Amino acid sequence: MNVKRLMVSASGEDTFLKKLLSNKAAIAGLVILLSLVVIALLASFLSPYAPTALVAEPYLPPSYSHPFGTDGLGRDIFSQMIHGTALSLEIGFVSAAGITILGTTVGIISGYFGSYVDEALMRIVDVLLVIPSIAFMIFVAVILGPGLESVLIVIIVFGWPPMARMIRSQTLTLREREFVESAVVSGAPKWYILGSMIFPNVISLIIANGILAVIYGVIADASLAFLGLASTKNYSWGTVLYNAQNEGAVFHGGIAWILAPGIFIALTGIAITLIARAIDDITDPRYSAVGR
Amino acid sequence: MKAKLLAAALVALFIVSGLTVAVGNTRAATAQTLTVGIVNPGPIETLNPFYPGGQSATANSQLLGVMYLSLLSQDPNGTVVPQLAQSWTVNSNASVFTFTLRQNLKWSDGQPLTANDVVFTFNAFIHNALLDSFNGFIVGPLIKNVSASVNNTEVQFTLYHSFSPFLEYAGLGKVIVPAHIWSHVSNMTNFSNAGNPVGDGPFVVTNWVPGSSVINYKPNPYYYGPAPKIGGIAVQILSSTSNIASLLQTGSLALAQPATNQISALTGVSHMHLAFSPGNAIFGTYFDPAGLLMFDDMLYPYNITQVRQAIAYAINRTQIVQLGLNGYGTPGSQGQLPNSLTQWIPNNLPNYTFDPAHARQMLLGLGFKNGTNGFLTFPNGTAWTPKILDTGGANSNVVSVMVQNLQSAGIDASESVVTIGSLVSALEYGTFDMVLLTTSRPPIPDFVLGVFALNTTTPIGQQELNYHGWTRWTNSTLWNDLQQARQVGTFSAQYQLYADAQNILATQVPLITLYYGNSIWAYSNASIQGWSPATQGYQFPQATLLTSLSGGATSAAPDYTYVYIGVGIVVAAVVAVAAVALMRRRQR
Amino acid sequence: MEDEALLELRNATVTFESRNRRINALDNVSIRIGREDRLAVVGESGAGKTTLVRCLIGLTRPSNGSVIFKGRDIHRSGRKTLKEFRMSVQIIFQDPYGAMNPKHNMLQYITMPLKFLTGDMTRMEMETRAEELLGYVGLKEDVLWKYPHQLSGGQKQRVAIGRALASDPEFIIADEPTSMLDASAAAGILNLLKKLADTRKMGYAIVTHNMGVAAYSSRDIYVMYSGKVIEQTETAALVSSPRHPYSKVLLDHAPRTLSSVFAENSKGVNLKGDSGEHDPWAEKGCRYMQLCTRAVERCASEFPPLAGNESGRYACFNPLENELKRGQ
Amino acid sequence: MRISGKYLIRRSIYAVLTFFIALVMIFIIPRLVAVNPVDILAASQQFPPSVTKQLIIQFGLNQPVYVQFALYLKNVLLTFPPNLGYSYEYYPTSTYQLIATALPWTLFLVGSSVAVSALVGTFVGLYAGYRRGSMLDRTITYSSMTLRALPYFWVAILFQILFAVVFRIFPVAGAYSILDTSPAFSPEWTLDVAYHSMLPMITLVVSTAPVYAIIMRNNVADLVREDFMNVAESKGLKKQRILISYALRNGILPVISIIAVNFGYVVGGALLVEIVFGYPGIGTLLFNAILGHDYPVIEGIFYILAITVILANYFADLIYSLVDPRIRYT
Amino acid sequence: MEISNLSVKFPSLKGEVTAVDGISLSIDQGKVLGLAGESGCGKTTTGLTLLRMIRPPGVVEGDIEFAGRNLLSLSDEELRRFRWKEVSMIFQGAMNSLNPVKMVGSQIADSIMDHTKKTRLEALKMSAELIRRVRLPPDSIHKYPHQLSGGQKQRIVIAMAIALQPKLIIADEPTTALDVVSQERILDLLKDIVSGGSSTVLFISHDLSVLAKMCDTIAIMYLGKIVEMGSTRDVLASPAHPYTSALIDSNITIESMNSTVESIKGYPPVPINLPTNCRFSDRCPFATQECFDSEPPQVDLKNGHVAFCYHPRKENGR
Repeated sequence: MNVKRLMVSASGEDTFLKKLLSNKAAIAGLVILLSLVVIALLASFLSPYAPTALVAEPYLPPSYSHPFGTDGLGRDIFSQMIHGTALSLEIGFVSAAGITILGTTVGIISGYFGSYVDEALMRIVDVLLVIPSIAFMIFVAVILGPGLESVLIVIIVFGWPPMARMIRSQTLTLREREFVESAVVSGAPKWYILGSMIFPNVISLIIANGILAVIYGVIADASLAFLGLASTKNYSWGTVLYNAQNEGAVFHGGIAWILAPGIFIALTGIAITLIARAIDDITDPRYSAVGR
Repeated sequence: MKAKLLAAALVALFIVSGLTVAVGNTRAATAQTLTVGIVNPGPIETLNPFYPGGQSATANSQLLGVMYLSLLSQDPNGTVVPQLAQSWTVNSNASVFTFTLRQNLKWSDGQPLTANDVVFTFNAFIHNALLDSFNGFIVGPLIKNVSASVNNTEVQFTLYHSFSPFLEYAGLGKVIVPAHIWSHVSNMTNFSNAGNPVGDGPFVVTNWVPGSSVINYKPNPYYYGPAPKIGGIAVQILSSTSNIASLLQTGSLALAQPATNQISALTGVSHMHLAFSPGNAIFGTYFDPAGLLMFDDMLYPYNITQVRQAIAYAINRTQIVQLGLNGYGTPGSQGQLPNSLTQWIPNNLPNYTFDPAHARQMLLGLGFKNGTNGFLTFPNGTAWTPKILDTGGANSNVVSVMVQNLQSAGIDASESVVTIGSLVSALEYGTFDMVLLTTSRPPIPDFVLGVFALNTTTPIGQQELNYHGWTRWTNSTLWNDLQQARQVGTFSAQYQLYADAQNILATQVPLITLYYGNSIWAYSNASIQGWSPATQGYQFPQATLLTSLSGGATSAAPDYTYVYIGVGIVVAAVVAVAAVALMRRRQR
Repeated sequence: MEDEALLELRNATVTFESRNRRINALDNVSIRIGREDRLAVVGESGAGKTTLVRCLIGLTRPSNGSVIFKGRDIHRSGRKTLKEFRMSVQIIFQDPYGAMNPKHNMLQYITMPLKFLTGDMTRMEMETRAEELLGYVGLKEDVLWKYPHQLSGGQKQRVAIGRALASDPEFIIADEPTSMLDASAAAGILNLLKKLADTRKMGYAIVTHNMGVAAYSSRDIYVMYSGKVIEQTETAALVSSPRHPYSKVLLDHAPRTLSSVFAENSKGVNLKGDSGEHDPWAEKGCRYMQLCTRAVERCASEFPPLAGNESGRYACFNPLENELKRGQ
Repeated sequence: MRISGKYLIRRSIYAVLTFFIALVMIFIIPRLVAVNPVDILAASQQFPPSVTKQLIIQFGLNQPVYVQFALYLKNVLLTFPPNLGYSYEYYPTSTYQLIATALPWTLFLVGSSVAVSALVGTFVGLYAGYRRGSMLDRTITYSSMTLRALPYFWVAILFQILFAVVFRIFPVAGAYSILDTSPAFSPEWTLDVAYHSMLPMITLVVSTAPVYAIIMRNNVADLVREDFMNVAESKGLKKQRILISYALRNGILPVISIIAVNFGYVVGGALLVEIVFGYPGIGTLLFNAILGHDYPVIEGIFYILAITVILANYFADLIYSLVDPRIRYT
Repeated sequence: MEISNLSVKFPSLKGEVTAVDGISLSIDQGKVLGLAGESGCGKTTTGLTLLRMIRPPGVVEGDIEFAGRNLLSLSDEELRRFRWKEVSMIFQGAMNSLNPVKMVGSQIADSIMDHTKKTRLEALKMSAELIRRVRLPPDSIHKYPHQLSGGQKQRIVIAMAIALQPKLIIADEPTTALDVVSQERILDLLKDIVSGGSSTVLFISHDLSVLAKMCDTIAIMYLGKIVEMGSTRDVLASPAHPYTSALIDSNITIESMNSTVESIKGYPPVPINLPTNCRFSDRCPFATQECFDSEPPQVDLKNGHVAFCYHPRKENGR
């Protein structure tokens, strides 16, 4: 009987991954993202120099040994980009994880339990949504001082509300659906309803939004770095771009220096949007995560 | 019908504005105006010379230096020369200072400039310390009495105590304002000086509105010196240096101070020229920034003089200038005084040339050990990992070089970027290893060395509010030297005392001066001819320079072609939509 | 309807807020359900049928009044009573698709009550029991491994009945069980319910807007209008001689037989006014009055109480007294 | 009037509440760091200790925190113009004065670019959504997605290099150029301001219009599946009527609320763009305040931004409720 | 209107879905034709095809002749002019057929303006007249859809459908979502409008009693095919196809209370890759081998009553 069930489920419902892999856009997105992740994971092997080491003359143009040239102190920009990939993706994924966990928890709890819990949580969400997030992020980062932790904290604190709101509205809809009520009349306890009825039905929304949160984190970090609010010791794409702008890259022919971080960010963004969009297409098109 | 009217109105507006611009362009083209870019982070809110609120000290001195003069000035070599005062005398114990004004001085409104104005200005300082506090030094409390002579050409200052640097502090650092205007100002601290302020410099501001980002100057017909050769100055306030090279390249500006990393872009352009001061600061107009590495001088191991000396050997100040400042600066001297004060610097000061091996040897000699990771450890074997605090930005580059230097000497240093709050707190409570500070220091030995003129100190962990006390390092000999130097009026006596002080500082190394920055002006010789910095001065607002510049040029006339195209497209779209709407309406 | 009722709704009122006014979706409704009753509740949309069902099954707590199960108020007693109540009284929802979690297969769906109500069964036992249940509702066991989208509406509704049967209930409440189904599938579901009631000594209540469905499946009937029960009697009696004018309108508009439709021509509408808006939630008086052809003066000022005898009760000041006889 | 008084009151209460919470955050967050602001002021301005002590008393920093909070509330709420403290760098210029000079520029930039990008985005999205699945739709959708993933400031840098330095079409930086006339609302000056605002505005439009385009496209693509859209088509209505009267009128409603929600985001983006173009708005002020560690200015900026964005959201909600006939708030 | 051999197919992942499978129909001027069948049998698709509202990837094959023109070969602009002017439709969900953000009056006026040369004012006047005709209060013209009840919205939709006096009106389940009473009223209204005899109506419903009331002729569809067609009385009183009689038998009415209603056994298959045989064969109690093997022939009964079956029964009953 278990064999039979496996066969049915293999061909029946659990084809999410299969569907995702049969989607051209999703494949393209996954390939880009995976290559970036591989670069990030192998950063120490791939980068020829330490990102902070003064290895050559300052402001060298791109060459074979320095594909993106060197910066104002003679540090290798290519190595900085490689290490930047690692840090940017780390920030992206960690903040996305934080946003997803916080957003999902608050969203589901708020949507399912309703009444005062909902009211209280949604007021917080409203406040955080209305407050100009980039601006407040800057504010908090200024106060906390530059550093990886403070960057992550501000990104997560200001990033979760839209997610919570979306999950909440989905949960609200689900809560009113008859299948939840049929579980209630079947005597199902709350944990079962939350875990087995609500959660599986918001999971695709969570994934789509969670993956979009990665690019949110990357861009937020880049914005903070661009204002000099990220630690200059650790290179992220934003830091490289900040340096490029600050050290007058354009006046030293450092076009590659300016283009590289932006293109990497854009690639991440495109990859992630493609994946999220594919997930949207595959699952319920009514709750469009991409359109937020 | 409404739509038609609207369309017609838009077309009319378009044509009218086009004509206006055409007229405006011709006007801009005929005016002989020098366009100058001056960097100020915020909008210019006041042109009050005593109260720089609204702009940075730099911008303030540059903007006001054009229109206000002080009693004395400095020539390009830093020698004190006459300005409003044609001569001065100091009594033997440096407590009475007498300035004799030039004849027939006039304010830009034609009113005579007399000793009364000087007395009025300094009395204001005596009564209001805040007016006096700009530039970080205060003369008011020193003055017992200031009075004008009967013929209104001499001013006599009587001080409470002997204080020889008063000549520079009062003569170079404080501008004089017209008493006939300012005596009617109820609150001199909040006076924004808008409109057409009255000044005495070669140029005066016209029709100035607080907050505007363009300030226009016209020649002052009553200026005592030679009449300017250029028709006027238009200053554009730039929020940062980042766009300066582009603005100079595109001809939007004729004169500005680019960031050091932009200079290479300008040197490639044939008509661009550079004028930069070799670490030569001019009092009252501009302060070259200096980079200082400060130790927590009471904390082990930095309380050991040899450790500080070893660190001084381990830092490559030439490289810092090369990489951190793109080569535009001067490596710091261990005697603390900038190169421009050559006359005060003795030639037998100990020098710490970059020698990492020697530094390592010194430390090993002190009992430090070679650690397993190649870095030195404390004699007891624990790791020594000093942190160099800074607040990020351009300072980071300097620290990066330093970290690299120190590591090559076996010191496992690293950078720690903190907020200004944390930095100040670390300094106040003495909880740090090393700190990179940038500071501006007027070129007066008393001011530079005065930082160390303390004879008390606060223990580590207790709050020290006087920022001068942050070094927590004291030396009674040095303190005595400086106190004496303030009482003697002769150069030779002062020289001896200052030389002794510098010797103490160079030997004890309470802090390391890493570099003196240059102030660099880039200009286009399409607009400016005949600037020879060595004789005319290195700085834009210096009166001698302003009056000798010729070929005062025009700003490039703005090209509105694309505005026209944009507005044209919009208008065409509106007209088309309106026409379609009208036609359809008629159809029905 | 005798001594002890299985389930009783006492003076239940449910209030909603909508468009700036408070509406009693259920207004002081009392219903007694006996063990093997076969009830129908008839009314148009907005009559409060679904609210009634939700009250009866304990999903909505009435703002006034109580739900009594075997003498105990289910909202005031403990967990044990609630569990017993859930085991004894089950529901079939209107929309079989909506009632199933799209991520669960039929086995997961049908065994929910076994997991949480009957308790202590191994997976194997549950599967066996699920297959047995499918047998009751006339489905093959391979349905167990299917997901909702792989089944037709009729099949799903049968599985839904299977789930309701899982805890061996004494009574099933069906909320419009046939409205989403084709006539043929609907007939199958109703037949199944009747058969189950016969074989398992079980009662049911069908809530529907379709007079035919009600007549076909019930012995006793409640007619609702605007949140109120306006007539309650035996089904046969209502069909032959409705007392409340609204009951008659409902009956008149339902086809009696298929051939009767084209036999008679358009009957015309026995209602006052045609399309003008009327407010079914009037605060005062009989809510049906605005449409009623038999309204008397009193109707405007007070709502007629539900009165009558054992054989039937109605809420009308000017009832139809055997004026229209439709014998069998 | 479709807005009920009750809704108005409730919405207003929420706005005030939100504002108050923002206020509390602005007060508390800097105080989490144990450094006395006057010390930093003294360090920046190189005041002697006597002046420092005087300032501590003047700023009320020797008072307990709740008194400071009351003082703060009094200063920002009950004083006009609000007393947002003094800039450290430009002491004693008031923060309010600095912001008052900079804010109009930012509002001009953000306002005009939001208007243009909403207009452009809406129409592009409308057309793409209506022709969903077509080559055009895919081109628009994917290019919008790409553009949206680009950081504002990066686009700004590229545009500046390309259009101001290489091709010299637009000015490099600033809000207006050096002219003989002083700033005033002369036609000449106005045109000059428009000229200088174009490149920052185009940057903002390029970065924000895709957001609206994608939302509109998705809305319309969903709408096209709606019955009434099919009905409209089967009614043989003219295409422009279907587009404008049916697709646009329904699809634009969510965009209005998105404009409000995104307003804060665009303001944030505008700050970064301003920095690149040296535009004398809030962003530049903020950037330099950050560089100069000028906390009162930073706090003041967030205070003003919070007010602006909260008000914008408040009015957008009200407008939304007026525009959408279906919504009747209670 | 002549429909011959009309097929509508939709590609899907699992194969081609045949929604309509080679049906031929003719609708006579001034008559009401009913189209009956279970959900998913292709009734609505047939209706939409007549307005050419099948969008790609749906494929329409066959011929639709309307007043001498082939509907399938019209250009875009011709099609636009054709729609509503010639054929209009009353859609299934009146709730969703109206633009929620437009006043209903101007929605009616829209279709008038886009097909005639009338100004907005004239069109609105006409709308008011139409609204009076569907017996709604005159102020309804200024209302938004959400301010109207279901029945009132359905009336607006009807007013819209008759605005241009089209030759053919397709009514697709116009009363399904309504209460019994509103349902009755709408049917009466429709009957009034149709009784003038000027317009032809294709009435689509799964409810036989509604069709019985409205239609002159009835066609029964099963899985994309017409299985029986004839005058309403002939088809309902003496069904020839076993499916028709099963449908009639499973119809629950009040009179059913004393008898047992029989449901059709089994469930209709999904119309993917159907074999060419009698579609009903696997659910038919009378099926023989030939039913499983090949498509049944057309059997002509009296008065144009036709059935497609190997075992047609002339009498109702078993």
